[in-house]
Amino acid sequence: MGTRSYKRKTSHSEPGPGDGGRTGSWRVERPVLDQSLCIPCKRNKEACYICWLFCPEIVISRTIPPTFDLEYCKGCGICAEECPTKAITMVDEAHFAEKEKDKE
Amino acid sequence: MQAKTNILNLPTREFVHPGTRACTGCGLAIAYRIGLKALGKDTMLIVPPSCLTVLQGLFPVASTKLPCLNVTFASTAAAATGILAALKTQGKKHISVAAWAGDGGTSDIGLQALSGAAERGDNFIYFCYDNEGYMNTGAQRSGTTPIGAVTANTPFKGKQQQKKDVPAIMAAHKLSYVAACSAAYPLDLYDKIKGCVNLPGTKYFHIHIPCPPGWGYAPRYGIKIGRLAVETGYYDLYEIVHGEFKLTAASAKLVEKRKLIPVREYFRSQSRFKILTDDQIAAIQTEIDAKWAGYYKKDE
Amino acid sequence: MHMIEDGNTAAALGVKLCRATVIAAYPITPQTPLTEKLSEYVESGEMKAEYIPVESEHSALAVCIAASSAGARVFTATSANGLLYMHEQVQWASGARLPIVMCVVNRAVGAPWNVWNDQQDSISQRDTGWIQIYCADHQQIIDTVIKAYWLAEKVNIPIMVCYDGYILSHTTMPFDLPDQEKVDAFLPPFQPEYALNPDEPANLNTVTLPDVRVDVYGELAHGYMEIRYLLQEDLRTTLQVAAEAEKRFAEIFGRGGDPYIEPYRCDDAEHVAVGMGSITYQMRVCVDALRNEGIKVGVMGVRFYRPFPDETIAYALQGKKSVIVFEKALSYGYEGALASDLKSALYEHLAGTGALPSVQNFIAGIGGREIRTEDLTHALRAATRGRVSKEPLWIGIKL
Amino acid sequence: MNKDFIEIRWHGRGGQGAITAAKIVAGAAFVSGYPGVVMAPTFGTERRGAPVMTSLKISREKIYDLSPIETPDIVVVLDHLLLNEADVTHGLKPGGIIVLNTPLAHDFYHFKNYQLATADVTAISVEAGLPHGMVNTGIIGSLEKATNLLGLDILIKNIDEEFKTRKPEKNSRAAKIAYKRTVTED
Repeated sequence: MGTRSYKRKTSHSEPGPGDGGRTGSWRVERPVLDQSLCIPCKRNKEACYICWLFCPEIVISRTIPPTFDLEYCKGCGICAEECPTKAITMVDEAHFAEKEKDKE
Repeated sequence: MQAKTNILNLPTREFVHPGTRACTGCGLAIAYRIGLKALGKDTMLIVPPSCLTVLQGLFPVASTKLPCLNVTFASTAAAATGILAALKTQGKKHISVAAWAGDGGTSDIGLQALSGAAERGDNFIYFCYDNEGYMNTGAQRSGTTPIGAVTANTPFKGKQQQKKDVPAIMAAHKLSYVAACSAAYPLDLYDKIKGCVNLPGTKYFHIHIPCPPGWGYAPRYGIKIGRLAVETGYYDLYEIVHGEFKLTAASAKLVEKRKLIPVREYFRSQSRFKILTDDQIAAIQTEIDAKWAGYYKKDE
Repeated sequence: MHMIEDGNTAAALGVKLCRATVIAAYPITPQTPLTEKLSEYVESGEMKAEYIPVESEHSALAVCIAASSAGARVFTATSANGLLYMHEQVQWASGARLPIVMCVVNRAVGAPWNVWNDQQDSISQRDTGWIQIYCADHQQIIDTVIKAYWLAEKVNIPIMVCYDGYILSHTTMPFDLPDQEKVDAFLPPFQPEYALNPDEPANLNTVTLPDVRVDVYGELAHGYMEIRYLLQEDLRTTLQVAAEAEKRFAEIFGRGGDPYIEPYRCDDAEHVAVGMGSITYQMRVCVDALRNEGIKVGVMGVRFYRPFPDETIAYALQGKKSVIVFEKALSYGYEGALASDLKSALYEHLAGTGALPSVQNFIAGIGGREIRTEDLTHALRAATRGRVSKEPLWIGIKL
Repeated sequence: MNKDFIEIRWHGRGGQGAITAAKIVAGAAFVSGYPGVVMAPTFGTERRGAPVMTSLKISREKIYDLSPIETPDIVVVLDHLLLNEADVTHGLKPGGIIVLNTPLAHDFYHFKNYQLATADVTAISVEAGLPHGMVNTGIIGSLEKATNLLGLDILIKNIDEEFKTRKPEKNSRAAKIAYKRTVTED
């Protein structure tokens, strides 16, 4: 069922997140940060941020420590591949599924 | 020459929302994100059907935070002309116009309109994001698919013809600015956009875009592969300012180093080149070496 | 002010009076003098507008679509293969609900090449969601351009103002040039509901799904099918809006009439000839001649072709013995498109009433074949004596 | 000649300005009280030098029939060599008028049932200061002399108007001289 009070008569899209849905569900592997290797964490100042620069999905924060928005992160692994200190590892999502199950 | 942008002074404002429909590890998503940072808020975009149409979102949700007009496949540059004309009559001089089209939308069906707008000297930036095929429709060959690449419609023998050199075609229009960039070098892209905005007429950007499903590689290697294309001397980063050709960024450094990675490494990193024989790769290597010999000579 | 100029000049003057701000055009005979005139007005400064010499008709309409989306009042014009080359953009413009006004200077389409008049070009664009209005003389051309902007911007649907190539476009005739002040009073500046704007970003004409979907505010937005339904619905209500346009125009300019049809000696007629464009005026001469012979005939020009004023037409023809449709185009494989549309309207409104006229279809002037008034009279006379043929008959064909 | 409805056919060559001449006469007719004026050139691909035709209908009422003239009252021939290339008298009404630009004398020609008017408009136009071959304004003077249709003054006024940015005085001088020198039937 629709509604006749559609705001417009054209295809007029307005900006908002998650057009593709919660794309975090696309993920097979999850990025996990080892703060002891991460440059901004180690120096405790803004530095490096190569992960932030190359993230196609804009889900890595430019903060100390950098964080991942897992709601939308598709798990491409570019951050892990590009991290100069190998501070990010891609971990099988199945691993977290088990953990979350344990919590319940 | 302005100061080079680095990661730390790159603006943090984003013009794309997360959660797009783009493929995991999409190279376009990186180039688009950085490109919009350079273009800034007061920009109107034009997009023909392409991967970007999908990335941009389906009605009624848009992932881009800038106004954007979706247009027919062959009309991208003409639409830029139309928006510019409207802005001119409205006296809105502070708004710039940028078109983002794929390689098929540029080198094949969009070339006539692009040539027309370039010849008229309409003042906008045209971005051709080149993932070397009609990736949105399932990876068919385009004018810029390289020789030897297997695509959905060159399934066994691979493409038999050379890649069309669109930047050279655009340079022949005597544009004020032509640039070749890569998603693997986002800061080079950013600096080039920033550097050309005040140049007159049409500015043309060609951006090499690694594509995991179309090229056949695991998403995490996208930047590595984009970088390999440059470091093997296969795809060059350059700019042509008022007719003056200059290698930039990593390509410029390669001239200093006088050392290229064998192109074989690039080809072997993607399944689309699986049918290239060692002899064919050797032949391409010879071409690359000859091209670089020319660069070295110019440098001496 | 009266002036004597050709039809293309009448159209150009209309566009100038409407203060279109972006004009894009690609030359094609017989449209060319119209856009040349506009380039003159713009270059001389008489008209404050951007004139874009595009590299194709496809781009001409692309420029108009984009400029209109950014809030400009736009104009383009074309003919024949130029219109066919635009076809994709034609559909796009109506789907995007842009109030573009385009003159179609009617010309035969290839192959083979032919630069002369018929109406196959615009008739072939019948189903594109545009409003189509046909003109019979220069006064109608200039007045229709002015009314078209008002109407298009009211209903957000693009309009083709169609007039016969050469016969009207290149023929010099007198017409009244409306005063600029009156046109300004009739036609307010273009204020679209939305124009592209960085302060209020929107992404227009994105991929739209088969079904409805929730927007960023959590409200339900339409799907592709609703967008298309609303276009159809608005096209049907355009008929009423057109009547309003006609009334307003008559109040300000002191001329006008029925917005949809133009009947001549139809009231007591037993037989009515129907057509579109200049041929309907030529047929007035035939009607007068046949009336002198005692045959009760009239002629009705169809001005609005899309949306089709089916009800008006059907009731205007109610109780007539026959309707004789003269067309300069054909739905190849069947008959003239107007004849088919007329039959459909007559059946819809008059079936079972006993007032259903028979319909005879004539095809004339294809590819500029001279339409001799004597031949038209002869055909009309023959058709009043009973239906001549089930198949459309080609006047003046030399087989 | 029935002066309520007049049909004039013009024969010239592409580039000679027959259309402009017909348009000047059309404008003059309109201001002289003919609300129905239709000037239609031959439609198609006009090329410089090739024979062209233009038809002009003048009526006391609005003209609805825009079809080409079949039975002209007057034919105007801008180049005597066209007599060899085109059937200029085709459909001309009996007693109709032929206005001919020719260097030859009037009695050189013999048109049965028609009234001929001649002038060497080519020479006259050069004499008036126009470039060689510009005969379209001069021929208007000859047309008026032959037909007494609208009066020379209104035609001269419209010539001045049409050529206001392009040597109007030379053009109107050509029309005036041609008017004086045109030889008609006795």
